[in-house]
Amino acid sequence: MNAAAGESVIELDHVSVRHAAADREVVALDDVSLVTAARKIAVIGLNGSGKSTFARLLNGLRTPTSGRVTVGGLDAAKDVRALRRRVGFVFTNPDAQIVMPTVAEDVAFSLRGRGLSRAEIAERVGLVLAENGLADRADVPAHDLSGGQKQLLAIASVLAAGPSLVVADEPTTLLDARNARRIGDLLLGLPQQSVIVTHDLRLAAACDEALLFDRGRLVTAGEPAPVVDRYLAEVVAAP
Amino acid sequence: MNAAAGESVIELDHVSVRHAAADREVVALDDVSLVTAARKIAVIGLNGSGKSTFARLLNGLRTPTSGRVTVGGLDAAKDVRALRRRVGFVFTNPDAQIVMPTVAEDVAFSLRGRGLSRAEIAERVGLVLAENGLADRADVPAHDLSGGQKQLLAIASVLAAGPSLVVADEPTTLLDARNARRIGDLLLGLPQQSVIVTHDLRLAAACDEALLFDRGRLVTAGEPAPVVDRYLAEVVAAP
Amino acid sequence: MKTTLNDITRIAVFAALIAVLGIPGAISVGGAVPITLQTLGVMLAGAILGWWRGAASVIVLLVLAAAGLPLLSGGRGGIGVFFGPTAGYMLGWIVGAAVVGAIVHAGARRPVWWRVALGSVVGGILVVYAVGIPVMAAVLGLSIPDAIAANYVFLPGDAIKAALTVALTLAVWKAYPRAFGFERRLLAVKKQPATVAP
Amino acid sequence: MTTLGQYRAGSSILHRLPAGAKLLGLVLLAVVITVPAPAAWNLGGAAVLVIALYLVAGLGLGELWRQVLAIRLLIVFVVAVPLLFMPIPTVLGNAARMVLVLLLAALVTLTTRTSAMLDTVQRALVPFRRLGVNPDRIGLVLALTIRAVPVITGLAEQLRDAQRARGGRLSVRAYVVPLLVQSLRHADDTADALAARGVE
Ligand SMILES: Nc1ncnc2c1ncn2[C@@H]1O[C@H](COP(=O)(O)OP(=O)(O)OP(=O)(O)O)[C@@H](O)[C@H]1O
Ligand SMILES: Nc1ncnc2c1ncn2[C@@H]1O[C@H](COP(=O)(O)OP(=O)(O)OP(=O)(O)O)[C@@H](O)[C@H]1O
Ligand SMILES: O=C(O)CCCC[C@@H]1SC[C@@H]2NC(=O)N[C@@H]21
Ligand SMILES: [Mg+2]
Ligand SMILES: [Mg+2]
Repeated sequence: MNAAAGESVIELDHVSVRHAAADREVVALDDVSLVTAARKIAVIGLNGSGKSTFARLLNGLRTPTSGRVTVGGLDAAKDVRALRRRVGFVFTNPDAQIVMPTVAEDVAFSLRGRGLSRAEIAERVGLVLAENGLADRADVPAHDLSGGQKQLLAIASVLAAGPSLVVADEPTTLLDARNARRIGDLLLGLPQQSVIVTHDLRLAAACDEALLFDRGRLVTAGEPAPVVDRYLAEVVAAP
Repeated sequence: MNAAAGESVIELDHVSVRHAAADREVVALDDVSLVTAARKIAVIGLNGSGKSTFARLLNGLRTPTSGRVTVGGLDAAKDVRALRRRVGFVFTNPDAQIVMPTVAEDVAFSLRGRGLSRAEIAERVGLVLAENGLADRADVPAHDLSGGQKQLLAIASVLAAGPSLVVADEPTTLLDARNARRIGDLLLGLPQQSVIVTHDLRLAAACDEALLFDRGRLVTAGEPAPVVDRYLAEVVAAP
Repeated sequence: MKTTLNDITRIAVFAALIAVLGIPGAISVGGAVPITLQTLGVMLAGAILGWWRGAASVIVLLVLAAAGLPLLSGGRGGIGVFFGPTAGYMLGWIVGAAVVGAIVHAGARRPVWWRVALGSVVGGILVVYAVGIPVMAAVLGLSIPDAIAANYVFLPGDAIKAALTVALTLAVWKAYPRAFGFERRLLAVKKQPATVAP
Repeated sequence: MTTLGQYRAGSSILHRLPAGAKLLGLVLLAVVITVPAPAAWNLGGAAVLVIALYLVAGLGLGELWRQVLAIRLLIVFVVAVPLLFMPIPTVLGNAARMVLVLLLAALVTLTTRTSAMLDTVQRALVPFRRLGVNPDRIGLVLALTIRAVPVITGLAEQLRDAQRARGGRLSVRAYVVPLLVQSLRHADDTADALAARGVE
């Protein structure tokens, strides 16, 4: 839980997120407080426990109903634009994340509006694609990629923007065993600080810290092994 | 692998499926031969190995480029209409499968064109919904269901048509852990013979037989445990 | 012209898409006829789906709106809309989508930018105005010249939408060429004995 | 059929009248109101009729007022703009005709379920069977569209989030292109699902 050099401090101060549903109010997060600067942070919990809501707070995709979220000193409510430049977000479904028709164009989309010349953009795109094993697919329609390749592209496009924190919300759920392992390893191996929401407990165990959510509350945070054990014992086994 | 009473024999005789892609030919299935009448058949393999192509053959959604497919004696190329009455298909994404605006209407859609009266249809729909725990949701718009409930509805609509074989192509992939387990158990518990394409190896292990595909070829078929082991050892671990 | 299941679902999905393009709302300039992104959807329907599927998707949208579903921009719907000043524009959408599709698809093997541009301007703008302006004039009791003058506010927006249609259509061709149904024609051509080299 | 419509439940004679009859009545009344020159007798008569019908339908004057408010911008427009070129009585006459027709049309929508309206469409098409029109197919397209609206809306919301997450600035191309591609794929998936469910 100590801030290593380069890691941003993620801080939630009495954060609640409530949604007005048709007939009643849904509490997605319930008075969550947390300070962490671990390098690889796993987020686990049952369906509907608030994991995605937590992840989305970090990128300003959700705003707290009450409380305050800061990442590396940036207030998520006030500095959304700066926050989004710093925090990359990988969604579960790469189809929803790939916004341009071809592989290279999608990576280039992350680089627009930075005053780079065409040549500079092309160079950076080439580099990013090469690093992610997509060099020979540059001009392929993104939607023709296989499931694993699509998720690779989604991550490549996020990395192209140069984030210092990568938040991934169940990035391996749609993949086969080999691709899931590959993407999991890729995320664990990234130099960037990462928050990984996952149902894959092997992946969670390989992180530096794990957060366990249950019905909107942060139940525990710390060394992954005991957190995973507690999840299995208390949450999954519960009726 | 013996035909139990009521199970149809699924037979593939030197079946190949090729797609003409932009620049080259993709071989989705490569000379697959198989005879089985197991009750619960799991299909496993990497992304792109040909699992969905295999599943779709059984319902006539794909036709072989060469070779012959029969299900319970029905030739998939000639008797498509009869085949589709006998074989129900559950897709990965229930949103694509639910075609009517409300829950009851979608189930009723499966019963059209059988000369049933309105009252008979309403009665059967009520029965099917009750059996699948959707009784109180009859008039709810489909989009108000949760992901797990949507897949329940998709399955209920398939069952309403009274198929003797249910083919499901990754029916749990889009669901969270708890719903995935619920849907997996539901399929395993169905009285109907079922073919279940899945990345969930626990689910595969609970079937009576498993088929392993790799790059379009049927690598092995038989008792699930050794097939799953071989998948992990030879395919997933391969570079 | 036999409708396949793909035709049917594309018509339905495009009708839904035009409805969704209305969700951002309508800019009401002066009040009688709104500026709406739905006209972009109409142009795209023709350009991507071709003349008859494009027109059909607009008809489906309008039938559902008439039946009371709030599918028009700003969440409007109901039979009343078809007795209001925008009724003609909406009828124009049907013909317009068909004209866009005819110009983009006729004899072509792929969408070409100038055909999409021409189609959007002729079908998506001129045809829509040609039907829309007289009806608006009749309903509001305006003279035709006054109605034409009132219609000028739409020109800049509609020109932008036509330009967007070109960019979007070509991008969709790159990303998902199947949607255009051109390959069906190519296959049909292939079946005939080849007489001319391409 | 769905919760989307503007139908107000009720059991008045207007609610029970077949949708086709109401539509026919609406068209006839619209002609009677708009074809003759505006005059006190026809506009006044029509106004009395509109009020009476709203009361008969059990909707009350409150609903009538709500419907007037719904078209208030339009009313302002049809009164304000033509005033620049036309005499006041003509302008008011024109505006009154339009408002009355719109209120009658709204009454049809308020007292008719969307599903009843769609059934009417389907039935009206039966005579065209000989011309190759298949009413069942058309009914299917209409239902598929109603089902597709929330699905496409969901896709649009996901894309908006994805685009935001990738850095604030919104681009129409980066929004509409994937929306189109995903919608069209959804269409093709749905076609497969229909085939699998035995539709031909
Ligand atoms: N926009 C919304 N409107 C209403 N309720 C919502 C909304 N978003 C989330 N919720 C509710 O908030 C709760 C927490 O949702 P969240 O998506 O954070 O869960 P999760 O842990 O990510 O679950 P999963 O494993 O299914 O992804 C759930 O009960 C969910 O239904
Ligand atoms: N319509 C098509 N056109 C071209 N290629 C296709 C088509 N359908 C499938 N393929 C190709 O055939 C191969 C097998 O595809 P299939 O969908 O059967 O794999 P899968 O095992 O189901 O994979 P996944 O786990 O990703 O669902 C893949 O290489 C795929 O790209
Ligand atoms: O929603 C309606 O009632 C129909 C609106 C018609 C708007 C017309 S179409 C041509 C022109 N361009 C616009 O953006 N708006 C008008
Ligand atoms: Mg989640
Ligand atoms: Mg598959």
